[in-house]
Amino acid sequence: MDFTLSEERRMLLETTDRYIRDRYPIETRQANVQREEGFNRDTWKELADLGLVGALLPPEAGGFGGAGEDLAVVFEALARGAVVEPFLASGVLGAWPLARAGGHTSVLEQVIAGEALIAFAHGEPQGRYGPSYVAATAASNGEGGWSWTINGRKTVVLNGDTADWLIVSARVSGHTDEEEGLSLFLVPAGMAERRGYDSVEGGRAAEVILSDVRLPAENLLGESGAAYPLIEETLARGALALSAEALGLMEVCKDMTLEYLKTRKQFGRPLGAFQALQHRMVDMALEIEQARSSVMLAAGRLEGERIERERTVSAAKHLAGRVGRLVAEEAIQLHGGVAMTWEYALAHFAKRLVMIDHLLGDEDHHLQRFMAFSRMQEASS
Amino acid sequence: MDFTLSEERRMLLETTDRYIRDRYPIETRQANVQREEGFNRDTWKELADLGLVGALLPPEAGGFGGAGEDLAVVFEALARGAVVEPFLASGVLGAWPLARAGGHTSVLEQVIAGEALIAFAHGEPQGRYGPSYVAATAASNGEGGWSWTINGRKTVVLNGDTADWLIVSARVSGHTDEEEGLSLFLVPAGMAERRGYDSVEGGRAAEVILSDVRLPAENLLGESGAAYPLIEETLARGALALSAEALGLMEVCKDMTLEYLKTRKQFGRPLGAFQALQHRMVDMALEIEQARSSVMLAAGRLEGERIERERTVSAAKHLAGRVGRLVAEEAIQLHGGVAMTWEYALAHFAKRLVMIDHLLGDEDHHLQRFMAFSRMQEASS
Amino acid sequence: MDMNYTPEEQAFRDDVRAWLAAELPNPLAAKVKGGKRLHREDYLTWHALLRSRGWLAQHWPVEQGGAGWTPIEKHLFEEECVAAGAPRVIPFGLNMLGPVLIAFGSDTHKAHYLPRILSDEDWWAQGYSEPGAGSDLASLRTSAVRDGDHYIVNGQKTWTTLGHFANKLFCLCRTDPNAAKPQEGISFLLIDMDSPGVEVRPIITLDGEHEVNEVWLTDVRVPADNLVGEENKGWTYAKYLLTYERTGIAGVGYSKNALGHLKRVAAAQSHNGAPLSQDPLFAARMAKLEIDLLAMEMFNLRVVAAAGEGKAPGPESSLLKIKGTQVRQETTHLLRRALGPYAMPFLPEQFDEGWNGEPVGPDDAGPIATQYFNMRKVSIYGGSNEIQRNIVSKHMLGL
Amino acid sequence: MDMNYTPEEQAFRDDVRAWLAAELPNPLAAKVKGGKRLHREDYLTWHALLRSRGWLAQHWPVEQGGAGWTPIEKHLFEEECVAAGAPRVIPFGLNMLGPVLIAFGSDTHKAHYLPRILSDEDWWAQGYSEPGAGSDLASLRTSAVRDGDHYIVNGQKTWTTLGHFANKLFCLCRTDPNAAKPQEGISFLLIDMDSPGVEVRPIITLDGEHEVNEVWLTDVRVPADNLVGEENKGWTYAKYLLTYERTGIAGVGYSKNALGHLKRVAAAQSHNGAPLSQDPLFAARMAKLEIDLLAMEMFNLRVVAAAGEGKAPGPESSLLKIKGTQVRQETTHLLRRALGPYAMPFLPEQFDEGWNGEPVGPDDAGPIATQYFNMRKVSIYGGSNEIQRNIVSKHMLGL
Repeated sequence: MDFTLSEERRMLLETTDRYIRDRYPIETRQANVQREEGFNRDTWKELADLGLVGALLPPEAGGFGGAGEDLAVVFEALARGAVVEPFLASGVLGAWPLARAGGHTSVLEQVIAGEALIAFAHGEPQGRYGPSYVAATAASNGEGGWSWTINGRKTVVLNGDTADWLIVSARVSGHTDEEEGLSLFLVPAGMAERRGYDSVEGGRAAEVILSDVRLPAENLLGESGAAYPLIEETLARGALALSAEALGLMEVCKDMTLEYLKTRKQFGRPLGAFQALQHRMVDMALEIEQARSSVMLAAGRLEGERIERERTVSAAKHLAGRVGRLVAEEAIQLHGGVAMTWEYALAHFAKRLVMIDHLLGDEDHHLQRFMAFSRMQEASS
Repeated sequence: MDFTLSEERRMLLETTDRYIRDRYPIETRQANVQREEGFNRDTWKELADLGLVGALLPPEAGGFGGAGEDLAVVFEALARGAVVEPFLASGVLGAWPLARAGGHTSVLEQVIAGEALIAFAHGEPQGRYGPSYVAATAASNGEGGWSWTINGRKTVVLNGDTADWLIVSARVSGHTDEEEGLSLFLVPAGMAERRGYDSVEGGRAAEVILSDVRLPAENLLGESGAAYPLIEETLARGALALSAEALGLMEVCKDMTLEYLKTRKQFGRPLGAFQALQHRMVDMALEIEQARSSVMLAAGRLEGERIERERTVSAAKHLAGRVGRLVAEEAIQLHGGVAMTWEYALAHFAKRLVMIDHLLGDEDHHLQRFMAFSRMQEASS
Repeated sequence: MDMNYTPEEQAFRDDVRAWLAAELPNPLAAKVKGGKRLHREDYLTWHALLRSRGWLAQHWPVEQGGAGWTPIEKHLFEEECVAAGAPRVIPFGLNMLGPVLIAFGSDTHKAHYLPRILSDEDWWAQGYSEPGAGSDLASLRTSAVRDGDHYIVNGQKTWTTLGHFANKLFCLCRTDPNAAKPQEGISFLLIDMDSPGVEVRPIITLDGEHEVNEVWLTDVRVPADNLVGEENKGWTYAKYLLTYERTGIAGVGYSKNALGHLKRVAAAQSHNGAPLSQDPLFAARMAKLEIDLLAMEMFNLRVVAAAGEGKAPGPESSLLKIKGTQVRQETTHLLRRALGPYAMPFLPEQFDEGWNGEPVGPDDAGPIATQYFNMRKVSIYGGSNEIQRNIVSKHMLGL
Repeated sequence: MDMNYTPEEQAFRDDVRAWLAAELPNPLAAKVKGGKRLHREDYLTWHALLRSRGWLAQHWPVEQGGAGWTPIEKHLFEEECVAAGAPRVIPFGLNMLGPVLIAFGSDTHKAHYLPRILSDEDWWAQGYSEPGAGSDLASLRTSAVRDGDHYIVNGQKTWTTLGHFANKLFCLCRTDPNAAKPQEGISFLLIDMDSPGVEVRPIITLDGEHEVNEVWLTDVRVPADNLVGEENKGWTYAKYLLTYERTGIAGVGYSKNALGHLKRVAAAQSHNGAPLSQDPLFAARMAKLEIDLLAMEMFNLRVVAAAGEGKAPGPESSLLKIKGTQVRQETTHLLRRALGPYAMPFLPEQFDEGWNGEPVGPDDAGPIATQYFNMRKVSIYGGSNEIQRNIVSKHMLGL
């Protein structure tokens, strides 16, 4: 057993930390958020050049990482800047299905280089967080030389408005909520109708409508109708990345609150001298350690067998939601009014921390998923 | 709207308070618990003579009260002494079905006078807290001049070992968990096989086995097969009484803890000067006020229509469980080691407070019941 | 004990309800219920309606032009207004300064200011909080130095709600920096915001909205006649006002309404093929909230009824403030949670009146996440919940 | 990072498991698993088995007769023992006094006492807590006054676990009442419990059990040679020991075992016609607990691994103590809850070995409610969780 980081990952961490410290202060983050695309292409390119997208993908896909611990290190580090560039959308949710399905290497190369963006168009209206809820259809009628015709509507597609490519899930058979009968397609984004909008905590998303989108055979990723395992794996990687990001945000919230408590005086003493606040900070720190442990556990299990992977990822995402809310709300409360202002950086970290619970399944969703996979594990042992 | 107590109830409260202060210190309570019957017949008689059993029953049944507020006042006041005499078993759960069914007035008179005991033999193994779970059977085969033959097993029957009479629920038709097909019988306790034992927090209970118990027609209470509404009403009265008792116990726990915090010094200051403990006491006091409000609400609704009665009683019992645990655990924790000892009175109040959650449905049971009746209410409005 | 309203109280409620049904303009109610931004004119419209019925000054005695209501009547009125979608009454003049002037103001002040508050000729703002003072009012630093028949005021106020609509500011200033205790030596001044040296700067809150402001005061000359009560006694008046501010702080009506909204949203959201309202975990969260709210409503009524018997609201109002804010925050939390992914889309233009674009997700999803963030304020302002715990600990528990 | 045990660690675990399977007597394991009362002989039997394998002194270096284990090995051993139903090792001599003597004792002390601890010739008790001192050790009042080559000890100790089995007491006494700071002037004495003036009085705890005691010391003559280390430096040794005591305080093995028990009980209890383990609310409570435990296990391993690299357990062990006790208490709470009405029957005779009456309710219901009450102690003793929070606040957060 060894909990130290490998030399490569320590360097990755230091590189990211240094970039954020030197080149990504909160003012830059806020300026990037204000851009029409919701992020800064130049920043994105710089971060990609540092290898931070490549770190999320395995060598066989042109990257140099891709293990759970790589995701955990990168996303926790990026969180310290509340980075809005599309790491999750393009580097994880978008790139992973492509990396696993094989082929399309030039697209992947461009993604790793920060030159192209992929978005994962999977969630649908009425689908909430259900991983297999897909009403969009893919018909293989082969009209006019095309192999596939896609129809459907995808909702809250992260960075879907500016992506060059979409990974679209569609159903070739089965009922709307079934795991069987799903396929994934690589779709040039221009073929979809897209309506982009801001996300409440910064960043962009889009509603995506696919109307008779016709695709050649090579745009099917993997085997037709058998995409669910890859979708689940992709969502697990996304949930781990978000849990690690939440962890980084928690640490920032905690550090800023500690700093505030030490400097701000009330009734003639630093706020940090009040025992009731001290004990609440300790409870917060304790729960953050628990969240950290769950991220480490899930990271270590990400490439293992399915049940244990899903169980530990759901444990981590559950804690990211539960502890994330505690930390965000306590940090704001302990700061008092100043944390209610747009101008004060904490607000933005806390908002992102809260809203992570709305991405890829909230605290309750993952608790129920943890229960389901624990039952599976008990039944099989 | 008027939240003051009527003159009669204020006198009832003062009488009870005075008795407990003067005649029922914790040493008496502990001595009574140690008796073979688990309580003291003389004490019970004295309390009955003060009118405290009669206060739980309406004039038409020979009492002089019986409203929800009477129950709330009496049980909250009794809790200040952690009284173990069988008010709940005999005065509420036992006497109410008899009072409502009519007849058997001499039995009721004896109960009100503290001379006879009735116990409510309803719960069964595998039944948990389900109000309609009854596997015991009643057959009306009229053999040998008897009208009914009862068979079955009842579990954790409060004061069932020393009761003179049992109110037994049995099924004349239907499936084990159905509301239809239940009857209530008045059974001379000697006709049942009984195995008595101590309860963990003081008091006694029994397993009761009914083997071919034969009864005349007049021992059927009310109409055969239609007893569920009366059972539900009885359980509601019991749950209200327990919620009020829990409230009284919470107040004792809070008061003892406050007293301890004010007198006990650590690190050169009274414990009560530590802000972290102050804030926890405030949270405790706040939740107790919430519990008190819920008891008042349920008391006021006890004689109203079914859905609102069940909804508010379940709200009160849910809070009795949720807040009761908080108060018991915090009181012990804030006392430190001394509350861990048998000798220190707090332990016994806290134990009773915790164990109330195991009687007539726990926090989760009543939350689910609240949800079910809220849905009914919404559907009917 | 009788938990039912008296026939008179019931008749009052019916009267209020009927009046609201007849008079409250539908478009205004729709804006309130839809979480749209309200403008100055919306509040003035609502005030005018109340004024025409004699219900504008709810906390004033009849002889001053007030409604002369009992605490129970105030409670019923608030509940009906929230249910009907009425805007809130802007409290600074009517519910804060008014009672202070009635209790401590000179006859001249009363004669001059009270009618102007009632007529909405003046829009008052509150000048209490300062940067660096937080809940610790006694440490305030804005100074007022006597210069002939004027005070010269210098300092900075913050969290001034709707200060950008106001023409007047009631303001705590330090007049005796050498007072024995820091809360002595504070005075209560009335300041004209058109005076030279008064500058209002917006504060944008974390939800992106502009509701509060900073007010900078630089060598502002304030006539000495604008002093309320005695010099250096401002702390007494401020405390009186803070007690007033806490009446109704439980926000029972608001939370009942929000819970109804939550139930509708949860019933409309699909989760594993069924309405989210039937998900056992989410339903349990809602039921716990509903039980807390039921109990709090009773608790609030008990305190209101006690106030009706002439007992001043004591530390109980601090307990109600804590529980009231917990319930409000939990409600907006569950609303946010109920929306799932649809909590994320942020289209600030849809909060504007007249917007008729296509929403993303459910029709009423728009403002929910921002309301959750905005609602973090209620446990901070008006004396943070930590300050309320200190008050209860000292004054109720004797610790 | 590698979250798997090394082949050597895995082999160690296999070795322990095989040894336990072969050597731990079934009746003893059954008593432990069934929550029966353990007697002095049960502990001695278990110690003898460990001694024969060289595993009794788990925290001692090999040269002193200890097992010489790494922190990870200690952790694995504990986990296997709990799973197998082994009793705990009585810690007072082996895990508390032993390490103190090894670090601070004279050669004479080591030569005399360590073998007697190892051989179970001495059963030590801990004389730290006093009535009125609680978690505030520095305020202790038991005095030791030098009289020639003896100390005369007067005072009272409390919470002395299994003191009724002990023949020796290590004891903190105040030797300099005029020391500049209250934690100075304390000395660490070794007392023979057969000495005149030592009286042990049982404390019955709220679960009705006798495990702890008061020890009254009246003019007890203690040879001055029985002083450990230097006079007035006892506080240093006591702190060292307290740090030791917290190692393994998370109780991961215990809680994993208890969670398994909980799952079996919940699966066997019927609720609305289905197993309680399928009730959505109860299942969610269990799942949250399991997630907390999973995370805590990792957290514990991180701290254990850091200790293996020679980093002394710091405030992290305080965090582990808090979370560990929360998890243990929540587990016994859910066990109690799972039983429903069957938590109430109390048949103390069934905790005795050899009882074969009919239980009321499920076979293993008997001790569950009393265990819940007993388990309240874990957040109080060994430095209450409030004291742990103070430690973390000061030493980790810098507040």
